[in-house]
Amino acid sequence: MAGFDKVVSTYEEAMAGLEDGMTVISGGFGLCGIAENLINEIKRKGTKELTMVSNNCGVDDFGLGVLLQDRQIKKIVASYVGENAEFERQMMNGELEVELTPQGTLAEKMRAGGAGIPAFFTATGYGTPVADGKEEREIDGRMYILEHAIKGDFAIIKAWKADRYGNLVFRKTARNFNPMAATAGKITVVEVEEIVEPGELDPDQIHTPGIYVNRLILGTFEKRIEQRTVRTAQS
Amino acid sequence: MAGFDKVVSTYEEAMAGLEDGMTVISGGFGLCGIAENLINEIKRKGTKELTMVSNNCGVDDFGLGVLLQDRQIKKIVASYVGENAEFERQMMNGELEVELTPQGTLAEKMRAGGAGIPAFFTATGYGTPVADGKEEREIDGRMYILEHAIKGDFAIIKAWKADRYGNLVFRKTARNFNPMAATAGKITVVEVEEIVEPGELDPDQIHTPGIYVNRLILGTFEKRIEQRTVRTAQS
Amino acid sequence: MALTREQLAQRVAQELQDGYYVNLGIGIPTLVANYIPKEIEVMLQSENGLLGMGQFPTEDEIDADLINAGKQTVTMATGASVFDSAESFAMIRGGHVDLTVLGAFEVDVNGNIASYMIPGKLIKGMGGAMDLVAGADNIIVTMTHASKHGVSKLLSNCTLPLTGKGCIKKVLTDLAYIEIKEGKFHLVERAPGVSVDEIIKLTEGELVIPNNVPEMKL
Amino acid sequence: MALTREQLAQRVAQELQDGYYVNLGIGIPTLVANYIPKEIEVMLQSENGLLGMGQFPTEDEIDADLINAGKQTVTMATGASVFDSAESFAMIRGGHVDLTVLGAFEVDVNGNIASYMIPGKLIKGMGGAMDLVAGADNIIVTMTHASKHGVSKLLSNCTLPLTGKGCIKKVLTDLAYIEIKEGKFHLVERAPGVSVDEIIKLTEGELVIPNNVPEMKL
Repeated sequence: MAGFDKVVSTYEEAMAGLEDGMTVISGGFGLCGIAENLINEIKRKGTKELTMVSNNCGVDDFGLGVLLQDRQIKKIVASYVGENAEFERQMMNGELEVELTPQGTLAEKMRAGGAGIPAFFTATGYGTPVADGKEEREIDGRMYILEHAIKGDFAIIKAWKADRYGNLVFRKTARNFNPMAATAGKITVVEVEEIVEPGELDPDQIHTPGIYVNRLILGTFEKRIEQRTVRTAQS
Repeated sequence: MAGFDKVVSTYEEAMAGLEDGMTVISGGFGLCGIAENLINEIKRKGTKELTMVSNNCGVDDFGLGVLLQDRQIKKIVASYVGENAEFERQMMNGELEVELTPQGTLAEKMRAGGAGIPAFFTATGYGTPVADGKEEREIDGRMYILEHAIKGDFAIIKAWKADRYGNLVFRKTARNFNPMAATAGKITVVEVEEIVEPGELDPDQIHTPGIYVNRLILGTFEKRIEQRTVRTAQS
Repeated sequence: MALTREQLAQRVAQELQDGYYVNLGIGIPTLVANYIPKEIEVMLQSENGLLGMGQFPTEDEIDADLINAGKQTVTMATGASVFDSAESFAMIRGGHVDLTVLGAFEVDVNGNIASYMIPGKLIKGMGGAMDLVAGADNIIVTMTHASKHGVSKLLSNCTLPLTGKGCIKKVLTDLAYIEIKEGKFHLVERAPGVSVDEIIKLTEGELVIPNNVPEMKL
Repeated sequence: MALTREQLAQRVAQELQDGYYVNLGIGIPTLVANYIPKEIEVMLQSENGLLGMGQFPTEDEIDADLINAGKQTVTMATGASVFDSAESFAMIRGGHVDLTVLGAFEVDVNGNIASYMIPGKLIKGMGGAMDLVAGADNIIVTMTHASKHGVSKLLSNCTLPLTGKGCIKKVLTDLAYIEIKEGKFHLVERAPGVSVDEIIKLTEGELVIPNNVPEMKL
């Protein structure tokens, strides 16, 4: 791997260095835009005591949910944990620590972590359980709470296309948390559907510059759909 | 103007409602990516006592510099004021109030203004004159200062292409401060080189969604170059 | 008669204005999209990163990479844009969305809302709801007026953990359209065939009744 | 002999490593781009929103929409990306840039740097310099060791308004390569033909001299 070529060829290489007790930030919203195979590699490795930061925790048998089966997750920071029975069970039993975080605050905490902003004020969560133990402050007549940045030892990202330098392009709403998560990992690992040569992506149209990306791997994806809603063609 | 059509046909309409004493946030870096004709319209209107928020203040006879000639600017929030003799003269004489703001902090203040983040901590400027009068705080062993968001009564933006709904695409480094500035104006006015119909821009490739844009006008631009640096073809 | 879910959606749709950017929560709010008046245009924001949400896809159009905040497959409307979650909530938190419609378990006279958690029973998480109520100036809460057992959901004080404090001004229930100001509920409209007395009986928080309480037009 | 501007750039270029993302300030730092060793690749970040800055354009290539932070017309290197100023400084402030090279008026033994303002005389503004020194772990300051009048710029305490506090660890002057640690300057290398005594004479802040002070190799 010379210069800016970020491509690795095995999932083992992609997740090398992940250790028990680390914090992993994951892109994705529900099952959309998740790094399916990187998650499976974490399952295969059997790394334990992980803190996962992700908007959701997948479903029982897909996405981050598979890491719950073997109790690999100690704590999860998420905004929404519905649609996952094992998750709810472990949480209710106190086997899993959960830090419920409003979705926008979670996105902003990841962005802040990547952007060297250690903390910011937001009105979101003021006067709610989310504000417990947090600093409150009135600014221009409105009440806000102080939220801190999140950084991860690893970030696991799913993009659509990338060039070898790690410049990323996302597709439709599979973008979601991925760009912020990509900035907030000490080691950011990305899996993509297509890898092209540097220069093939329009510089104006790159969503995530390669500077945030450490490792890049070509994957194939199941892309399971959580809520298959359709209309009939004539309606 | 029905639905989401943001297009106006005259510069008078584009800047209607601008009043003495208002705050105007301007995109652009030096003379690159500035809303040339919106600036000229402010000059024509003769609006006074303006607070301008912009990374630079143009040059003496182009860009925001033209607003200095008639003393339309009371205060400027900027990171760099070099290359503008009249600016320096007015500042040294105390005719112009200047709030020097680090470039990254300025960009983040605009973004925060648009994003409902009233204040954030940054290490930038700690221990310097920029920190004067600002709250300081140690977070995880490092010192930071608290910076507040900026909002404008108007934001004046230069984009490359737009659709009628105000979805914007920028070109090369003419992007710079424009996307953040666009989010931080109560009334955001954009001038562009080309207006297309909704649906013609790829939804994945829109830099600024139309929700931030109030008025859109088709302009022609001089695009003056500040430092024309060239190499000979063979080198 | 209490409003049906469809009628609730219909009544909310009357609050839409031409050129509105609107975020519709999961459940009844989602149905509002079916009643957008023909003569106006609105654009739907989905907080997972889509402005200009279209209708559900046909079988042929289904795309796993294109879902809404309820994780349903959707399409894009003409002029749509896609962005990341930080940008999406910048829009929401920054007050750029014109109208937000969402459900709730409880609302109280001080504009507090509880909608995300029933301790020990239902813990799904707040998703984007806390950001939505904190960011929007213009929010309509849609909910049933009372539980099946007749327990009011319009209270003096919310009993469940709050989603937001002092942020709700308009509530549409299956029985009434109510505004919240100065620490009181104000009855504005009643559902067709529902009496003011019924509404009073099922409203625990202080309710101001004007002389004339018109029936909703649907 | 004191190093020329070109030699300063050459010496800085030796600090580059394969795969480095580098921000080069205006002036001498810009010249570093001319001395990137052939066998390595580096990518230049320009804080106005470009990663992968190329060489100056030919007459035919000039594009008013493509400039660097010094407002010079430039080109893009293969694999470049363009972004807005908030993203650019997220990169810088967030510590993603591997090496930052910038000029200064003064540096002191505590790693303070003054580079943007001479009160009453030169007030151009800090531009991105304060963010750059706050965000980078790895900074090289390039400057002349002393003024034309022999006044040292390597001080016990900076006299001018600071650009950053306690953030500078490496200084390359026309006379010496110096590291800053534990409140002292440490002489690491001297310019070819420059004696340690000359350096001592022109260094006002406390300077630690090791037994052996090699000459720079250029």
